[in-house]
Amino acid sequence: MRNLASLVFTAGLAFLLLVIAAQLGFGEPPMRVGGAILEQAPAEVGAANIVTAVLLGYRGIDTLGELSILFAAATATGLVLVRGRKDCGHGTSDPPGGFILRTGADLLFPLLLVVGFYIILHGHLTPGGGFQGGVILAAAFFVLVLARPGADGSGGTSHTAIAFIEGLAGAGFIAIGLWSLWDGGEFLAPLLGKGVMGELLSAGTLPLLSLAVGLKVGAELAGLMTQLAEQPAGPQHPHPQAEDRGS
Amino acid sequence: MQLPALPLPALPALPLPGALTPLDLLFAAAAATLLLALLLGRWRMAGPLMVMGYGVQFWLLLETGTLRGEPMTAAMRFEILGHALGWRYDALSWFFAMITIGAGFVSAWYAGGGWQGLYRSQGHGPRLFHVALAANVLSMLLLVGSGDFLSLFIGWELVSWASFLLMAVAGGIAAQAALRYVTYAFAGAMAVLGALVLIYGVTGSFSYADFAAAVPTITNGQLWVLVALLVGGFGVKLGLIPLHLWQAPAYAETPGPGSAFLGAISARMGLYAIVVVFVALVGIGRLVQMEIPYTFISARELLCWIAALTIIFPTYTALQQHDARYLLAWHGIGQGGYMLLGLLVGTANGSAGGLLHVFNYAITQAALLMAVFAVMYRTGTADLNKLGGLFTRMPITFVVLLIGIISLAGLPPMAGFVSKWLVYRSLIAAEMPFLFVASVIGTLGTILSVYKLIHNIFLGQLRLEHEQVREAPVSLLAPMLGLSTVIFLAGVFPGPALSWVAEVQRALGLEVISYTLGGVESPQGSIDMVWLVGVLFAGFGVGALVFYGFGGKSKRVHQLDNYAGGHFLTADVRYHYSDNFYAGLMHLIGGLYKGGFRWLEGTVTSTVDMLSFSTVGVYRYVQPTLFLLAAAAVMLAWVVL
Amino acid sequence: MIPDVDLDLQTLFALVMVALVLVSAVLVLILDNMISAVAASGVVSLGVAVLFVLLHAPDVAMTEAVVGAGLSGVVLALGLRRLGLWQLDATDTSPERRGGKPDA
Amino acid sequence: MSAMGPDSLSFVVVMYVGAFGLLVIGAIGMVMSNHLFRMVLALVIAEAGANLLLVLSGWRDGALAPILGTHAADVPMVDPVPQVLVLTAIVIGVGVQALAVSVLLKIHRIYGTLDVRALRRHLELDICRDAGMAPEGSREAPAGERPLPPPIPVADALRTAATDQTGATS
Amino acid sequence: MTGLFSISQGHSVLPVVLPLLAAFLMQPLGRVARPLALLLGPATLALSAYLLIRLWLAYGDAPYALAIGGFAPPLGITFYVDRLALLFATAVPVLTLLFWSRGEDDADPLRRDAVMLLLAAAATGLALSGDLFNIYVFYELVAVASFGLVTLRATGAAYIATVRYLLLSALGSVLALVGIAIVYLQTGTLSLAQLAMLAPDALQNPLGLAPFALLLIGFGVKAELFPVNTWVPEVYATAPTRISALLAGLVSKLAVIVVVRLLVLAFDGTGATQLMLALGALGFVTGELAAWRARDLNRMLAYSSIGQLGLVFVGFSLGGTAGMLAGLALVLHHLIIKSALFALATRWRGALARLTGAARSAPVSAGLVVLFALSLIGVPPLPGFWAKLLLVLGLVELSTPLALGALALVLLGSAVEANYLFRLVVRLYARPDDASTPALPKPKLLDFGVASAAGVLLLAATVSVVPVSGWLRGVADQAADRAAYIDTVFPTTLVQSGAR
Repeated sequence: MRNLASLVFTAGLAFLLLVIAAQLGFGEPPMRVGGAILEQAPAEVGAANIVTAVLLGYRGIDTLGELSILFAAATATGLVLVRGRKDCGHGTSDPPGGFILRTGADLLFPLLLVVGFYIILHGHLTPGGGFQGGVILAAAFFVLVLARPGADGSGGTSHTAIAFIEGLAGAGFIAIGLWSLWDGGEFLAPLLGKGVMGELLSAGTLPLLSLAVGLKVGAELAGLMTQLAEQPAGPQHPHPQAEDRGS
Repeated sequence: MQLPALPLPALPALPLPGALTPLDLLFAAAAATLLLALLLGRWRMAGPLMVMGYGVQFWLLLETGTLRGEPMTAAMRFEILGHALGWRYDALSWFFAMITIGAGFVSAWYAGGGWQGLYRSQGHGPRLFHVALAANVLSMLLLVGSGDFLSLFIGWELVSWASFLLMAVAGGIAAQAALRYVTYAFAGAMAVLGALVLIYGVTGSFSYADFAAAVPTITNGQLWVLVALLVGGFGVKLGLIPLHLWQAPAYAETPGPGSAFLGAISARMGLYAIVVVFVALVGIGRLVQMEIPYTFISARELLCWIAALTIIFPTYTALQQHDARYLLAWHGIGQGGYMLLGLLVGTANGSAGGLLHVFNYAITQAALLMAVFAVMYRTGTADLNKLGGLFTRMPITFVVLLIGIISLAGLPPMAGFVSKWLVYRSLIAAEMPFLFVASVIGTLGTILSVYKLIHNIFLGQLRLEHEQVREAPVSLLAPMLGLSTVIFLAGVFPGPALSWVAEVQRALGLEVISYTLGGVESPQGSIDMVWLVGVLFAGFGVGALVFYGFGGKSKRVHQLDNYAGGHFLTADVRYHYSDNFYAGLMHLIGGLYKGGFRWLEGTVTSTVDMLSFSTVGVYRYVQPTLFLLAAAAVMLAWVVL
Repeated sequence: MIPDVDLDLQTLFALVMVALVLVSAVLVLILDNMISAVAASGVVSLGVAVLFVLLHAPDVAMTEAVVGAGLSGVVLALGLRRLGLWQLDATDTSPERRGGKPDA
Repeated sequence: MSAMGPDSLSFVVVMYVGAFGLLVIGAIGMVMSNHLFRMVLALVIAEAGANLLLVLSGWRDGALAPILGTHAADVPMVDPVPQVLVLTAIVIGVGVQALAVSVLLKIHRIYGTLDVRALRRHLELDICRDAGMAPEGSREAPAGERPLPPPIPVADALRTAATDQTGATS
Repeated sequence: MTGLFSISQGHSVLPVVLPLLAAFLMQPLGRVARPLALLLGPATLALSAYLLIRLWLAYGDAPYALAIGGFAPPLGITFYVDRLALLFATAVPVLTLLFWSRGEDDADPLRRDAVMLLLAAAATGLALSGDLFNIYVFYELVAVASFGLVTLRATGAAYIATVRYLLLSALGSVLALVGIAIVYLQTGTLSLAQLAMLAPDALQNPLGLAPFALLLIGFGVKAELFPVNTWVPEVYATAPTRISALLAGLVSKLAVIVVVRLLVLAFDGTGATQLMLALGALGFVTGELAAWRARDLNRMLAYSSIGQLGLVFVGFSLGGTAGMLAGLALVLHHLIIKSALFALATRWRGALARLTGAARSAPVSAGLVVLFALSLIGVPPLPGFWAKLLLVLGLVELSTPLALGALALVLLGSAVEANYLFRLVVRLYARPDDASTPALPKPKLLDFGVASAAGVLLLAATVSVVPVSGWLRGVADQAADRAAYIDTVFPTTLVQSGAR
């Protein structure tokens, strides 16, 4: 009965959404705010990539909110996972990766770091920015953990380092915002001039902000994935399937 | 009936102390008594102090002089959220306030005396009792003085919660009965709130005058809704027939003088509210015009028949009770029917009978309950099957109970007779024979049950364990005897009581009864109690003369110095049957008692139980996201289509 | 940056991608084996990333690709590993293993 | 419909169908599946659908990406604001999924199952035990508060049965 | 920081930003100087409370708009600060401080304090923000933070309740996102002020009401709206009682205030109010009926809070200043009482059967329960009555068949509410029959303090009902005034350019 009811309701919802979609304007949205931003962004913020201009300039507090959402999720995961780990310590974590994975990880790590930082620093020029670069950095560190899980499955990543980077990067972001507030302007107002459009050192504080975002996201997600990796495999009561060797 | 509009000068919220009218002083005195009870309740001398408090209130009430003078508006007036809130006293309020304070005075006097020791030994502190009593009196004074619908509702809520406090003071069974009462009372209060708000919707304000002016324009349909809601809401307190199940256990289980106070006046607050709304504002005439289609019954007849049923059913339930307190509590419901019936007849005699019965029955119920509690004080139980023959040990309590049951049954020398006679007379004069027959059946039931009451307690064989029982202490006897003399005097000289009732009728705009010191002088029927009682006592006098003068040969012997059927009496054999007193009658009419109303209450409770079971099912559903999806689909459908 | 060679080619390409995405979305719900379901959700993310490119939103496309296929793929796979559902062949048909396929 | 001719209309229609399709499939998956992990996957799909719709709301026919320098300055550009919103929405989605997976892990460790129906019963039993009362409908707390007859322990029943014979025979 | 002393309007961003800063610094500081880190949380909240009170004193009367980042209103994000926003923004740090968990569960204190700070920051943001997507982000932050906090007791039941709540809230957020997409498609803007200007023509048609329905469901999850509040009893029964107090008392109110701002600014006049009226009345009745069967205190309070919030929705759906006043009165009244009741529940958690005769060992707490029960059901002198009177009068003035039906449901629901509340009161004062009922845990001083402070506040409001209602009317008039909102955000000089 439950499935029938859910099918009926979902079909109804789909039909209604399509009815609404039919009445919506196709392909020519009323570019009120969007149009104004497209015109004023190069002048006011001076970033080539207008999306980053909006992301870190016009809607800066949204990004701060989103940053803190990711931080909240990581901390909540820490709250949930870290607690129980101490008591059942038998960390039958995965076996160390095969030869190919280990050499591949060693080769990939530096490359990933370069690509990550490139994307972060050029956030205001080319597509990309703090979040994408941060995830790539996290992937870089996690590849090492996958290659050599080590005894407790954390592959030697020190959580204190992660905590420090995460905390200071977040604080950096807010410090830049407060600095502009203290400087008489508004919170998160762009500072340090516009620079030359298209140059690396253009668009004032935007690169600094995206660097802070990148570092914070990178550290957070690396910590998150490592915490997940450190969990003992399988449910408490032994499961026939737990011992077989995954690839 | 035109209660003049409240003169509402733009007074600041709290008036200056200088402009305090005696009415404000009355409220202040009532609040002071409450405070006194709160602070000094545990002190041994708290009882007399409280009595003094009620005395001061009584004196201040007389000071307001609103019985005969023009109505007085309290300086205490509020303007909250745009609604005016004021209090005023007229003759009607004076009458009910007088009875309230009188009942409070007598109860406090009774509680202050010997009864306090017994109550303390049962592990309860008297402080909470005195606080509850004082809170009840204060809230009732506020209710009867309400100047507009908002203060009426506020007073109504305060009264129902204060009586909950008084009922729940003893805890245990009383608390359960009080909880049942609160459910009834609050459902009733919500009905009243619904009605008041509908009135606000129609007239745009809470004042009586606007409603009185708008009554002719209100359609019958709307008025029927108001009647249903308001009579239902106020009827809960009065104990009208379908809503009466809570009253007997709640009033009976309340400790001692509290039960006397509740029995005397608390239920009559429902009557006051019905009088204010239907007799004063809507008017009996308008009720007569509200015909139920396809039947000849009008709203008034319907209410009269509800009142008649309220007289019959509880009285015959009282027959079956084996606990004296429950018997009297069930009678409380029955007598309420008389008062409503009298007022609904609307003629001079009828409404006078109804209003007088409020006073008469208040003093009768208080005296009877105090007598029963005196018996409980001495013997520890009020169970009719465990008592008997206390006439020899507690003669004064016997006399008080005797006077009380005579008045309750409505027999001549006592006060109850006058008001019941007026109600009967008005029923006959208003051509309502079937209602007259119903009320006479009610009186028959009353007579039977009161006889059971006095027989099982005082007459018959004295039990072994009650040999050493002594008369109740003087501190209990004094208020009982005081009340008995009032009952007797109100019976012999109904003039003063009738004068109050006449003033109330004038305030309500009804036809005023023409009264004399001895009774009533009117074309529909006249009676002169002084002459009647004189003849009665002349008869007694002749009988006593003959008995003592010529006879007087009786010799007092011990109850067991006797023989029956050739056998000598022994102490362990019961010759005095008190269990299942009216077996024959019950066999005859037992079929009517299937507990119809209990079944009605059961259905309501089980529907609520079933509904809540299904709603909890909703909240424990396996897949909560289904509801979210369903809500989205339904809301979009409602919006788009 | 795909040159605007021909509008209907773009529409055709969009049609193919949307079809791919919808099919893999349905597969996520139907497949017994949890690993393939996670893989299917990866495909959905990548498909949507391509759609974003078609809609001229490169930033969003990169984020969706990196975060959708990369991060959520890794997190879900790790979750499977730790839940003991990492089970390649679907021989064992106990409901626990089949991941409670919707019995519509 | 813009002056771009009929085919651009079909592009947008395809996109809308894709967006709403994903949303509906995600919704169906979440509601109908009995396994918590599959519900999380369905959530991923629903969020992808919503993001697609959000980007679509900023799409303009014939407009290019809002990155200056890659094309002439005066070419009409797509509305950048929805893209920022989607960036935030994607990251929020990941955060919520990571938290969901970690909580699923703990549930699996404690109860060993992820079936919604079984977990629903476990939840009710645990709440009642945590509150220190018998779960509803059990012997100690019958659903309708109607007291059940006391249980006849098997041993006594046998013994009474035995005594009945002896009683009957003697 | 010279700005600390001479408060300026720009500082009204600080109550949102400072707790975030403290949350980020919590982990690094924890590793450097642990005791200092444990004090960081309460200190930041006290500072933001101080700032808000200074703001209230300095700029309390006239509302003002604050453009974040210095960008002009329609483009950038604006914070709109009027008395309603200040009232709730100040309530957030104060209540979070009062319900600051003092380590009774063994969770990692640093992480728990960080998540509490995030919750406080996001809640303040919700109250102040004036941009639709910004509200969505803060709402999501509140949601994720509450997921984290609800699992603090680390029992199996807590995890199940959290995951069910998480999935429900996430699906709700997806629908809200779809709603925002449709709004953006139609009006092209996200700033509430510009939405208010465009609403008469763009959002009045049924197509305008669809996004409101979706947003109502999205935000309704947290605001305990009828069909989507199935998570409430499970979560409040398994979460730590102080967290439940914070969630029930404060956070659900903020979600309601957000929905009301949307209703007043962008979607009034449409059929939206009937939608809310119906759902609110249904929520009230189901809440009270379910509470009638609850057998443990936390779930009873949870169902009662569902009921009361249903009443709040009915209040706000009356529309105009009357509706706003009724809704506000109900919201504030419920905020005080529910927080206090949950504060008492920290001691009386668990089955109601265990509370028999609890009044003997805790007379003041039992007295407070009686006071709160009386005010909840609306017994006259107490403020609960005036709030309910405003609601009922509003319903009668609306006098559509739906409104009269809702009136009947509200009155019947109150009768059921009186029954189960006073069943608890009678149980508290009953004489414990068997001495075996376990002794109740010793009360925590601060929780007892919170409850008695709420009791004193209630009595003070009873005595001074006239001035309090006058002040509340002022807040309601200001909040319900659309034109004032538009003028403050777009000072007349900019109107032409803004509404191009």
